[in-house]
Amino acid sequence: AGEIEVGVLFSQTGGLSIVEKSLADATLMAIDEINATGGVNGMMIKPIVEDGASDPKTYNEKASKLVIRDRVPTVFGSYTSASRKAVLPVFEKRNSMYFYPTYYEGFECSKNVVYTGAVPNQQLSNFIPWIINTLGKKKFFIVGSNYIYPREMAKVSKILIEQNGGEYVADEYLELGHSEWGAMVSKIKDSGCDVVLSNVVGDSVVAFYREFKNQGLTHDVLPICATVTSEIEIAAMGADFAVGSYTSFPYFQAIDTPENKAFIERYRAFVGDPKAVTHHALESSYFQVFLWKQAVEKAGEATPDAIREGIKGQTFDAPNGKVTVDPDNLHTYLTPRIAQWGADGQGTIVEAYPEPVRPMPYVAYGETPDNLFCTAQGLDSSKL
Amino acid sequence: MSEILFIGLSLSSILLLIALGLSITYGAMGVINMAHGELVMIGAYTAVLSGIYLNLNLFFALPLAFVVSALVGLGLEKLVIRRLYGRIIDTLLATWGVAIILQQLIRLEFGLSFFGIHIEGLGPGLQNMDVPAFLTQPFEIAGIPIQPYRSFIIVVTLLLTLLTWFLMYRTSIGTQVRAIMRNPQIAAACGIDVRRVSAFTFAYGSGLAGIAGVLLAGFKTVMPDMGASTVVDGFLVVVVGGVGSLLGTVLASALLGQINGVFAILTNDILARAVVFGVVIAIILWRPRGLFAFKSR
Amino acid sequence: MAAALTIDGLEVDFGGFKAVDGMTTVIDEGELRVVLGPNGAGKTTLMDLVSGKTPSTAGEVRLFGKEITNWPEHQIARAGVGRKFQIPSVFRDLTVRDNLNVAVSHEPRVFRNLRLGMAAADRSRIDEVIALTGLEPVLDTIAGDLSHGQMQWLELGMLITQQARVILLDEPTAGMTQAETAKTADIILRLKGAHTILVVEHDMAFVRKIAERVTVMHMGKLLAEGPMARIEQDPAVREAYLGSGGVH
Amino acid sequence: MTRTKLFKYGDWGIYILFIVIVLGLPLVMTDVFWLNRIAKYLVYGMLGIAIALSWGYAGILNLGQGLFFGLGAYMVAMSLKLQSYTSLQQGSDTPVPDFMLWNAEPGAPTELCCITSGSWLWLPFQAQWFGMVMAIVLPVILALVLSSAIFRLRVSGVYVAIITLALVLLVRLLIIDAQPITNGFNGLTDLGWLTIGGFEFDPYLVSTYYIVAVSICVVLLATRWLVSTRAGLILQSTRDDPNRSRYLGYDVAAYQVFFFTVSAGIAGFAGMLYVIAAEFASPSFLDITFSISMVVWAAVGGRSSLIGAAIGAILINTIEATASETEMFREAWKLIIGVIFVAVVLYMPRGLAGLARDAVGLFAQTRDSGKTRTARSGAPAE
Amino acid sequence: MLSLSNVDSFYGRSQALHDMTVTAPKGEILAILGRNGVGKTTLLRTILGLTDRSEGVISLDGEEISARPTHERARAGIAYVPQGRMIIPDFTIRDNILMGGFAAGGPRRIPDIVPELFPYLMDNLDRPGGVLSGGQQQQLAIARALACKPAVLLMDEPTEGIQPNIVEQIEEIIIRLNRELGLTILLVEQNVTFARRAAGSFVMVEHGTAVETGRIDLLSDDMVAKHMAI
Ligand SMILES: Nc1ncnc2c1ncn2[C@@H]1O[C@H](COP(=O)(O)OP(=O)(O)OP(=O)(O)O)[C@@H](O)[C@H]1O
Ligand SMILES: Nc1ncnc2c1ncn2[C@@H]1O[C@H](COP(=O)(O)OP(=O)(O)OP(=O)(O)O)[C@@H](O)[C@H]1O
Ligand SMILES: [Mg+2]
Ligand SMILES: [Mg+2]
Repeated sequence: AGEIEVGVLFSQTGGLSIVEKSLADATLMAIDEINATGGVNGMMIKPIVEDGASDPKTYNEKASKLVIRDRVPTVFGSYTSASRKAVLPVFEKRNSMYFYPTYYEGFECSKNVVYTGAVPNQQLSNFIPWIINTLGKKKFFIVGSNYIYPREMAKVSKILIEQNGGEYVADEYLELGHSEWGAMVSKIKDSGCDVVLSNVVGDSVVAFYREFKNQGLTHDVLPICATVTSEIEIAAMGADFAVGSYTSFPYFQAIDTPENKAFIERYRAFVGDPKAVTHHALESSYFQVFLWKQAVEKAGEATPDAIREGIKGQTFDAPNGKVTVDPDNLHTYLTPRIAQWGADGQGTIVEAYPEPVRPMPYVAYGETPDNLFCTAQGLDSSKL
Repeated sequence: MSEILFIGLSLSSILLLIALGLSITYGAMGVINMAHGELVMIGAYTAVLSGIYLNLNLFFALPLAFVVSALVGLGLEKLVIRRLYGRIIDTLLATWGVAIILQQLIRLEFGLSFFGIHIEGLGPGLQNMDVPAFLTQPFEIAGIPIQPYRSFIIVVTLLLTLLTWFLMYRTSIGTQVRAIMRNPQIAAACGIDVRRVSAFTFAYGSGLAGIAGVLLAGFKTVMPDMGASTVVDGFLVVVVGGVGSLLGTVLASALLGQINGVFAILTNDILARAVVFGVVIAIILWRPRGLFAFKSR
Repeated sequence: MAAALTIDGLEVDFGGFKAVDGMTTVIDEGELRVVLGPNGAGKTTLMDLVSGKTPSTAGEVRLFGKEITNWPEHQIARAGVGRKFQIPSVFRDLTVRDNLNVAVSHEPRVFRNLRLGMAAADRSRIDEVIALTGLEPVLDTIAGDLSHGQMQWLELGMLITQQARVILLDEPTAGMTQAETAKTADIILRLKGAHTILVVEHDMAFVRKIAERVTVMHMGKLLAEGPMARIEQDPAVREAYLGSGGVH
Repeated sequence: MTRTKLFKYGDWGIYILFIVIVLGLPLVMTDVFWLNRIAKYLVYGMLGIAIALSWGYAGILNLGQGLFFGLGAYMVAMSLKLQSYTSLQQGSDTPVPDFMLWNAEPGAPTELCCITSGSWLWLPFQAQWFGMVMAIVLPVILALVLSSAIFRLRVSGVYVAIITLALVLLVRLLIIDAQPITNGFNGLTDLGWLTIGGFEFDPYLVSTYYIVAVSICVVLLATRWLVSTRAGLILQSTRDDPNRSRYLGYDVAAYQVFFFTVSAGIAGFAGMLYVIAAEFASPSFLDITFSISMVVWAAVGGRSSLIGAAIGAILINTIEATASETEMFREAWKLIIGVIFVAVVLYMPRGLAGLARDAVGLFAQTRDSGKTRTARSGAPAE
Repeated sequence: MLSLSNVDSFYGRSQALHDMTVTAPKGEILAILGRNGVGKTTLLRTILGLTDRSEGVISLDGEEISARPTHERARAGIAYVPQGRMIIPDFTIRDNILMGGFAAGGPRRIPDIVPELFPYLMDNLDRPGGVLSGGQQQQLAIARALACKPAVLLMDEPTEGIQPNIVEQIEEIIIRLNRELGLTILLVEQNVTFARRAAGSFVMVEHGTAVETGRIDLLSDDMVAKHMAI
């Protein structure tokens, strides 16, 4: 018997708590479920929950508390890249494992982080060809919040657009968290594009879609195809404003499997909100705990090094389907899907990959499945 | 061209909407109310909740939000601000604390979430307000496309500005407010009920924030910290215009809004923001008391 | 005797209104000059112009032959002009002693002042001033807690500490009892000779006590100048200022 | 003993006590995590000192102190980034920060000089000392230019606060936008450790703690000396009545510029130490909330007391940390902090330092009440 | 009749009035005398409730007003001409005068007596108060107080900083206000000669307390020497 302590580090306060609280809840729910079925190797998981307070400084401090003082072998946590970057030195230099559930821009290869969210190739490699070939839209206006993820997504998109015979009209950025879209939407209107690729994040998304409609643009003529707009933002903006637009993610609440339905039920019961929505990062927050459990069980002990070895190649039947941790780069195989949003605030899956896609965090730098930059020994810089 | 002007105008109107209340509470009362953004937020939540529970639309939410924010402002004045008149920096610090408290109260659903009670429409998540369909459908007049929601904001802002101007410069209560703003002791010695008038003024300024909240809720997410980012812009406008000058506030928001709009169209939004900050700094250096400041000997 | 302060055709225009309008007068070194004039005649404004608070629009100010027109305030002060305001102006959050310490100002630059303590000579000068003004009992009081009258004394004391060669005093006895006024007159008389002093006052009893030459201003202009006795008899002055005549 | 003397000795007593505790802490605290955490809070304490210096003594409220802190942090972080293992791993002779690669145009040369436009700005930072020197020099130069403009043009009071506020927003925007050379929103992470004479200052070593601890003690004593000098006294006079100071012959702007700049230099220094202790620099250092928080810390400790402001900063952060790590307060801790801020402003306007002074004053009053009474209401005696 | 009995008054923690007892008879001028800093201004401010805190009983025509807020005392008929005048700089002369009307109640207007007393003000009604000279501001402050339609007028050194011929006028005005309009006036004054001429009674203040009071003819030169000399 006994206990294994793990860290759960999300923002409980501040602006990011909007999303991060749900990630924390999903993590805690997974822990509850594991404990209810006998724990890990007969040991109960004891979560130590800390508040990142939506501030990288706090994130850094709490991470070092968890790793150095509480000596947890693993921390599940964080949503933004900025907070992940702030905690990274702690995990790398103090050798502990970090499980990161969010889709992100790639370009990371750390032996101390397990990434269970999508990387650009898992969101874009089917999306762009589908837009061009199936939707028949060719002229892209790429818009995003001004930080790394949207800029990297734009970079990958441009390559894919070119490869598939489309053209891109412009890429423009708005300050993160800003919600004045008047000028931008007017530019989109005048640009002559026929599709908008949106990498806008956070609450700016809502203002964007609303302004889009207010200026008389409609998704049947000029659809927004998004990489970040999830069930949360759709619910927040009012589904009307998004009807007909598209998003690419490996997970949607609308995935029509008994496993997912049950998952949603359990989650709603867990947070006590019958209307609670689930989304990609939330689902990853959930299943990554199970991957971790399997890794500990395989390794037989819960030290960081054992977990790192144990996690390689782990597979789990997640609500979105089969997920597997790539033994080479500790990122996760996920199944890209595209959904079109309906008036009920749910997506209809209009396209899905037949099987999970290999994660390639360096795809924008020319990484291909045959030529992986990230290896089990870390980044192979000679390939850059 | 007219489109650029319209974008600038709508940016200006939103700046003015937020700055109007501040221009009263700061300009007339010397209170730097960092919780002004939270009063905006409360106005927005009023719209959300009145939509959910009372089925009221935007138009009814406006007066309701005015009343709710004004009442919260009144409470704030009685509990905190009242003890801080004349200590301008202290008002900034104390209301900073108040802002944190108000945000957190909404997030924790007034603390009920500790007991597992959930109020729909509150909490840390994102909320929204429904906008009547005719306000989101653009139409054309004489070939010029009109965006009804933006136009609606511009009109409401204009009306509020006129109302405020009338109250401040054409009524006895306005004279009393301005007298208190210069010298509360002598105002009292002249028979003005300083406490009541101050409380009224603060409540009025807060009420304006509430209205701003409803209008913002029409195109922004409603969430606990939605107001925090607006308040700084509001202060920049009030200060650039000249503290205590309603006209200055109006012109400063017009100027900054247009600059923002023009640069956003010609270059990009980021640069436009940077230019606005640069202009603010330059104006204060050029006119250390703002564009329209009263000069004493 | 050399001219300490020469005011030559000085003028200031406040948007069409000339508060000082072609004012000319010469004050000799060591002289004690009283400036009289109705309320609003421009006396305070004249001091503002001399001390650099308000930039003039025409004319010249010379201090010991050197032109100082429209210099920055601190440089004029450095050149030797000290000033007392109509509304007492002292450092309200500092103690009386620290007010005087600040006033010892022979070294204006920041870096030269990065040192603790002060020279013995300065300390003894401060002690003299304390004795002269009778501020001894309130030395450790915060200046803002002083009464109106006490502040006037302190401000006067600061000017002496400052060692200004030309001292401008704007209504130094305002709000004092007759006895206190008398003592202030004594202080001023004792400063005469060592300092050149320009006093604005309405209290005629006080003026009679200290005045030699008197300048009368009216509507920004020089109305009359001369020895006290003659000025008092001047019909124009009686009309504008002294007598029982109209307001303006 | 008179009141003044009592204050003076009490004051020095607190300084000595503070220094002894700060320097002696590692003897009793063996938890490296807490030691590192306290080191960070001592850095915040330095920010408190910087605020008290400009706000309390000069009456200049700087709502953009985070600008100088942030610049200091970025300067040293640039040097440490180039020392990072990964920077040497990018397949070039000179170290190149990893993020520059994915921000570069494909095919750009992987050399620091020219990988992205502006990356050459990083070249001198290959020397660690350069980053460390610049961490102080850059804030100082910027503060010098900025404050010269502000104070020569006689901007004062709240207007200074607004200018600094707008400037910190502006610079933050630019840093985020200049992603190819700053890594934008994510900031500079994955840094090497400060290395002096071959010794690596792991942030969790006692020696690293001592770098910070000694620094704050030196800063505290130096600023204390500064405000006790004649220049410090003159500065306080300019706060009370700048015109009076001018007519005494002081160039008020020069004093304001000097102390504003010193305060900025301290903030830059603090930024540098923070990076050494926390191993990252982020544009969030330039968030308005952070800059305002610093002012609140100083207010809690006592805005016109250097040591008070330092203690305020340390105390508030310790309370925040402990409250947020207590199960019961995990979600409510911010509420508590908010209430503390409001309560302090309302009921302790002069902060902890004011409280301490009142206590000492009360003690002195009971000892010689007669004396103080006459000093207050006394007219010149006959 | 305005009377104070055993009044203590405080600025923050420092006490400025100690056990002050004094009565201003109705329709008379009470001269308040004393050296600098003894608490004369504080006495007037305490009557209006403008110090931080005060204890003891203040009553106006037998009615206790000590617990009332300042504006109610003003509305009860006490008007104030403060030391330093306290003109609102960006209000016009007209608005400055009309401010007094808030205490008078009813429509606010410039009292009839003002044009007669202060022609300069009437000629410049639209200039901002802030640019006036000291003497002009003093006139304005009196006009404002008159607009309160007061029964009791508190005047704090009204002739301080005023040119001699206007001093004469103000002195005449004070006497007229008292004799013709029947105003009770509490007059802080340094000019003993004028005090003797105008006042009916006096109070000598020292260390925040009344050390001598009585009819004005009891004010001896000895007393003046004792309490007002340096
Ligand atoms: N900044 C200004 N703008 C406009 N008018 C001004 C300004 N400063 C002064 N004045 C006007 O200039 C005139 C002279 O004022 P000043 O204060 O110099 O008079 P004074 O002689 O000192 O009077 P007093 O004896 O009452 O102090 C007044 O009528 C005043 O209104
Ligand atoms: N705002 C204040 N705060 C603290 N103490 C004050 C304040 N105003 C006055 N005092 C103190 O109260 C005492 C009485 O001051 P007051 O102004 O009433 O004197 P005064 O008799 O009117 O003098 P003057 O003739 O100089 O006007 C003084 O010792 C002064 O230090
Ligand atoms: Mg004058
Ligand atoms: Mg007085």
